[in-house]
Amino acid sequence: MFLVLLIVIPLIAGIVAIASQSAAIAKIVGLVASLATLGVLLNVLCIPNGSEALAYSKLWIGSLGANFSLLLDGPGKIATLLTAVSFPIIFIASWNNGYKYGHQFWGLMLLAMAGLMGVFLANDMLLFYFFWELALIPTYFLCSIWGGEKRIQVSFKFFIYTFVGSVLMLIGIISLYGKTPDASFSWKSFTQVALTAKEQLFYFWLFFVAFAIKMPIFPLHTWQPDAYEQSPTTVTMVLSGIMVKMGLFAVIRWLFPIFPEASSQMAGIVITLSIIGVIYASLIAIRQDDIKRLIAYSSIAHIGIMAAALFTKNNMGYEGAVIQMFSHGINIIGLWIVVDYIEHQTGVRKMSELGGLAQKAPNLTILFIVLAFANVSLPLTNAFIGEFLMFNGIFQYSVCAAVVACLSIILGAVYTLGLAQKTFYGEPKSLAAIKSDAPLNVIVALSLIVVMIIAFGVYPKPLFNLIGLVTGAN
Amino acid sequence: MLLSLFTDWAFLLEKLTLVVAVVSIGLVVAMYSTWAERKVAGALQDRPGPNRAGWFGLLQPFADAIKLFSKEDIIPSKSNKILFVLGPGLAMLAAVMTSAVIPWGDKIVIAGREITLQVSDLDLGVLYVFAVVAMGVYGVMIGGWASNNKFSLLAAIRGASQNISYELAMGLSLIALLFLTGTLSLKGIVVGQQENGWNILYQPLGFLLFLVCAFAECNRTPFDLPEAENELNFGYHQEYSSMKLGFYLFAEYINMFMSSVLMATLYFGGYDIPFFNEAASTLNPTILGLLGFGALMTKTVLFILFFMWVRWTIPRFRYDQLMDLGWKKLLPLALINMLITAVVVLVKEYGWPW
Amino acid sequence: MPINYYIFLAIILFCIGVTGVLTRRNAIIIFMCIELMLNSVNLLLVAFSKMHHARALAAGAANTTAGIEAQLFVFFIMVVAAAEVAVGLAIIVMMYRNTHSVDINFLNRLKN
Amino acid sequence: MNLIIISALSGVVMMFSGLFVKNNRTISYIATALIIFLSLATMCELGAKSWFNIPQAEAMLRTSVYGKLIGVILTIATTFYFVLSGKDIERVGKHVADYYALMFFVLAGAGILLSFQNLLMLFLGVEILTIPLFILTGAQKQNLKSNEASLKYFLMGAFSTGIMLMGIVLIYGAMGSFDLSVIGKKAQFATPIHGANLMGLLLLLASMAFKVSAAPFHFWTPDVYDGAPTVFTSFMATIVKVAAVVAFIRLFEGSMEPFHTSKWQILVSILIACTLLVGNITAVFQQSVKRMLAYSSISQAGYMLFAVFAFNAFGKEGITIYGLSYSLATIGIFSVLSKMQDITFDGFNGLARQYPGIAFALTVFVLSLAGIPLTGGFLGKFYMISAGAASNSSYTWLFILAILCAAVSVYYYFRIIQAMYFKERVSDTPVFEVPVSKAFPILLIVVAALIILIGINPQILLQYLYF
Amino acid sequence: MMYLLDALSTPAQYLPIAIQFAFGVLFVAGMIAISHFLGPKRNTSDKLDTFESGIEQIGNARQPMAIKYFLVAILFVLFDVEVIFFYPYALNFKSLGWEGFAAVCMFVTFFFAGFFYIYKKGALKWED
Repeated sequence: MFLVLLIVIPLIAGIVAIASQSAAIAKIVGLVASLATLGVLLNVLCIPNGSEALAYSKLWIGSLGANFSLLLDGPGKIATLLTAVSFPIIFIASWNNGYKYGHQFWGLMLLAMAGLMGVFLANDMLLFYFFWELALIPTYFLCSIWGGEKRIQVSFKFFIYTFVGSVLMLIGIISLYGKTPDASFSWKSFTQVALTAKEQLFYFWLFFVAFAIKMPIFPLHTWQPDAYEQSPTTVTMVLSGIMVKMGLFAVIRWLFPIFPEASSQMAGIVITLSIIGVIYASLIAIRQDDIKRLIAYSSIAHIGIMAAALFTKNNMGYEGAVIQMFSHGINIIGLWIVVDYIEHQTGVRKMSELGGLAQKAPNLTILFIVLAFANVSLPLTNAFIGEFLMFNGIFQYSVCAAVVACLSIILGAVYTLGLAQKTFYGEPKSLAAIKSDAPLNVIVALSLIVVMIIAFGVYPKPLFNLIGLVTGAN
Repeated sequence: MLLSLFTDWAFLLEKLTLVVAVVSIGLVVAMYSTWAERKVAGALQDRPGPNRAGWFGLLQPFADAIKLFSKEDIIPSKSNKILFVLGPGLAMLAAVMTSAVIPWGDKIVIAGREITLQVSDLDLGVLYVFAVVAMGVYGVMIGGWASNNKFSLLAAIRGASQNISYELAMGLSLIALLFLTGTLSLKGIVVGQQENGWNILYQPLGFLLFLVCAFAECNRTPFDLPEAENELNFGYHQEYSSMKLGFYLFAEYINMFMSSVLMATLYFGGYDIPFFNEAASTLNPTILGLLGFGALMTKTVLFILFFMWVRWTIPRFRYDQLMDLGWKKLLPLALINMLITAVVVLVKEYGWPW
Repeated sequence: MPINYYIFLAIILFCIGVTGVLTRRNAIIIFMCIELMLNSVNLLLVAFSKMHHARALAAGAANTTAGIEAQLFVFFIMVVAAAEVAVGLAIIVMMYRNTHSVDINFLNRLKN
Repeated sequence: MNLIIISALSGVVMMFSGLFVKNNRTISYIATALIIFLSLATMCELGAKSWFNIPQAEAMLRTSVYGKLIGVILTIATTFYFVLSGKDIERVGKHVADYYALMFFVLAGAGILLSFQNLLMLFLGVEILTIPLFILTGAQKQNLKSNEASLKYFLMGAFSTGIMLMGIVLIYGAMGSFDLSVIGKKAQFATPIHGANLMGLLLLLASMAFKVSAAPFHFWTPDVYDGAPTVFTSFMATIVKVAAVVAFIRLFEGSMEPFHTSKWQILVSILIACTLLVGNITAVFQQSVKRMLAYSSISQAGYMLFAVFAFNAFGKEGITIYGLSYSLATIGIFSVLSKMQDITFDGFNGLARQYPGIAFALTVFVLSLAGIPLTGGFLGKFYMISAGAASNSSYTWLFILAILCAAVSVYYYFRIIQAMYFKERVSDTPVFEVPVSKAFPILLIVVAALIILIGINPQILLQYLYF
Repeated sequence: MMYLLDALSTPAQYLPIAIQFAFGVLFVAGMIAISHFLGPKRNTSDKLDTFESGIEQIGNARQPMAIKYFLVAILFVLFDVEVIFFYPYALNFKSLGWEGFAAVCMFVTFFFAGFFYIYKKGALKWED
């Protein structure tokens, strides 16, 4: 029952927020609802993995054999935790951002949250697809209404990309559904589908493309920098912090169990693509002048490594990727918060026009530096744990790949530190002068993140506990 | 089976003779109707009427025919040539064709061969008559339209809408009759009347309706709107001359003749001789057949005279009155007549249903 | 007469109708061609009715009503055709009053 | 039977109410009352027997639970249509009562199509359905476009009727009966298939494809839908189309056994593929929303045809969901469209700012048409394609095509959303020709909520299929 | 009902009618041809012009007429077809009995309803 609450609370809060017609009320509703969700989730997380209480099922569309069935497993716990933690932080950080038609903005954010929660919880293919789209649509509206100048084209591109992806997945779902032994959409019957090797390959790609677009993996990533850049930064936080994890999560939850052979067979290709993407994105990130685009590309690089690690299909890589899902999520949200603040204060996003922010905003600078360290995965930050495990995993799979992938750490350091240096140090540019240090809400939000970075960097055991021992789970 | 009939020369000859005879009778009656019309008009208006050509002017129709033949044949330059010729042709053709299903008499015997005095006894004779009569409307309509003259067109449209309006009531009034007879064959209807008495006894209202409609169908006064000289110059055939005009005029008189025959057949026993039981008669069938034919012609001539009498007695309707009569009075009346007849017949047959 | 004659006749009439509809440009003529199609169908129906009736009789069924429904069908086709005539002619007249033409080649106001 | 008889009588009542009631508003109220009564009557029939027990009619009309359910769907959609578009119907012309009467007659025709057992009834149903539509299409007598559309519709409709009749006659010639079950039984033993029967079936297929405007028999649709008064386009594109599709299924289902081979599926798959491609690709290039919806309705027919492809329970369930959600969504969009000044995409600019309620409802409608999850439209499409997959999974290309077409359709449907939400209004002209009432957005939202309800829990509909 | 099937007409019965038709066509065509050749031919343009009582002709006769006439034609088509329905009934009327009569009464009611409708609608009103 608690699982249903995780979805229902943000959903109802979203509707209430839109109906309230007032941005102030909507904001409060949003914060309360997201905190409530977090509370419920924390309560749930105390239940050990595999317990009966972590599943919920109810007949939904009888004639189709679709159930409203939810399940919270290890990766799901991490992902839902990420969602539940991020949203309050995002709300706090964006508290002062005045949006036109604010009630709609906050309402749609909450709806997106409901969708994300649903994706991470769904244990029924049709239900999963429903939430997959439910998460997409509010985001599309958020980007298109409150985005930058080119928002309409860009968000439409984003939408079409992901929609085509999900449509391919839909083809796969429908044809697999026809082959299920008991004509049902449940996870279990999908994993029991008997497929020849060739069929498995075919369906694997149908599903994988959908997930790859969402992540995004190298040749399918072109929507991402544009979308991140043009979206309002609050939305970008959701997009890059949580939404990309949908792809990774889906790979773990659906792709591997349904197509075990095909995913092993195709691992080489996927890992190659991911690592090409990693290097490519890192190189481009170095050349970026726009902060938002820089962080966007850095996100592609990180995700690439996670995807590669997942496909190595060994425990180390898997655990690393799952941990990194959480770490990368909160880290990048932190970075976006900083960017958002800078953009709001100065109206500028170009590094060449910025500089010397540290003089006016020391608190912000300190917090940012921690975030930057986390982004380059220095030891003692949470990202280090994940990256270490992931590289280990990749190394076990292929030394060559690991070596190339490790380049990304160096490249990451180059662009992240370059960002820190160009933005916070040096001479203040007259055009983009910052007035004062960050306000309380930004500091609070960033501090929360920083605390988590360090806490999990030093003591990651709770996270590992959440995942549970997954030896041979996939 | 059909092909074998083509080789049955006696049959073909018999039918051909009958056809020629029937058509000629129609033509002759129509010709003399024009004479009779003028004579009746003269009598009613207290003047002699035609009396120069022949005895009592009996050759007058021939004089008229020769005149029409030798007139110049004008086809107006603005008209649609083909349709202009087709119009009167159709009108005449329709008039000639009607007589095919009329039983002119019972039968006669010539050289041992029994000849039915009917061109063909279709078992949907009544429908055939309706179909052919409806063709006449095309003649009027096509002629009026092809003339490319506003008066002609107006007259033709008037004529057409008048004809079709009254056709409705006519058809409905006949249905009550069919309840009694149970057949559409005209021969069957006559035979039925010989057994059960004339239909006029059972269907006075139906007959009245039919009569009125027949007047309208023939464009006779008081329904001669399509030819109302004072409104429309001369009507739908005002551009016509020579025999084409003759055809229109002729077709009208033939139609009058045919409606008279039809009324006699449907309601007045056809070739049945009143107060005379043909079935029990011991007369020579040939004589009997000829007597029957005589009886039919007598009834017909009476009707024709009635037509003429009405023409010189009743003034013309206004167009809206005409349409009102047709649609708002005759049509419901015919329906009610039909229902009442049905109820009466059913009660007689089965008793009350409750 | 063999049933084939009727079938051939009806099919030929039908094809003439279809050809007319597809090639002629005058709305009235198209309409007449459609009526021709309907009437060829009527003809065929009656022919088939007789055929099935005769077959049923030949098969030994006494007093059968086989084939009756086809002739009833004809009545319905006639009625519907009449309704179509009423509506269709009204439409054509309306068109003619507005454009003074019944040529369907001029019907291109909707193209763009 | 309830649907047929009551709607026909309602039509007569409407005709006469036009003679005695002079106030258009009152006429609308009468019509609404009648349609509500009608939909209640059809609902009552769902569980119980019909109010009109005519055993003699069994040979002609045999109502199944499925037909009854579709009848309920049609009447409900019509109810919403009357409520939403009543004012627009009043603006079309003087003869408001007659328009309503004609629509009731259309419903009667639809009722016949849902339950015909005899090909005679198929013919009659189709004609009763289409002839009033000819008139409705040409209702704006002074508008040349309306005239033209009506003439085209008439000529094409009558032509397809001729084709259909020829098909029926040929089947009769081969089978000796018009009764679907008799034909079906006889056809089982008639192998190889009789030439006349085959020809007849093909002609019937063509004419039915014509009626549901499936490509390549679709060419009349855009012009007619575009030219007809917008309110009536809405009616034609929804209720009529659904009824025609159901008739399509009913005609070929079960009774055409020898045809149910792979050949049949090849034919229908080509039909579906053409329909989807033509509908979607042409719709992309349209500037007028009305015309876009016309083309999109072609493509929607393509999805519904999957039921004809499959002939299984899925297909039937799918049609119920698809029919209701598609009808409601289209009726909703058209009810807004027919009130608007400018029916190009630009006319929607900035609508969300002035009328957030209407914009929200429109968004739901558009999402439903595009087949985005959570709306009935998604489940409809999902069911249809599943039906195809369940019946013959070797047609993967067709399912992929169908789903890709759905993705393409997102492009043009979302232009409405983009215009409403993301673009600013440039001109000062008001969005609507006539002021919209306060209740209008609320009604729209109710309709939208219904669509979402079907999308989330289709059981509320489907449960009636399985008593 | 049986009437439809047991109709006695055979194609042979139509042969005489065909003969009469052929005769009629020949007669009509012959008469027209004869009169055409017999009459004088002195065509002048005035003579071939449309005659409108000597008044100069304005416009063409090919123009839309009053819609009333057209309406009558349409109504005729509709009502005539309804009347046609009575014919088969009339022939089988006795065998159908009261039940058939009830059905026909229903039909007549609709007939009257339609009639009343057009009447009230003013389709039969000739004076504007």
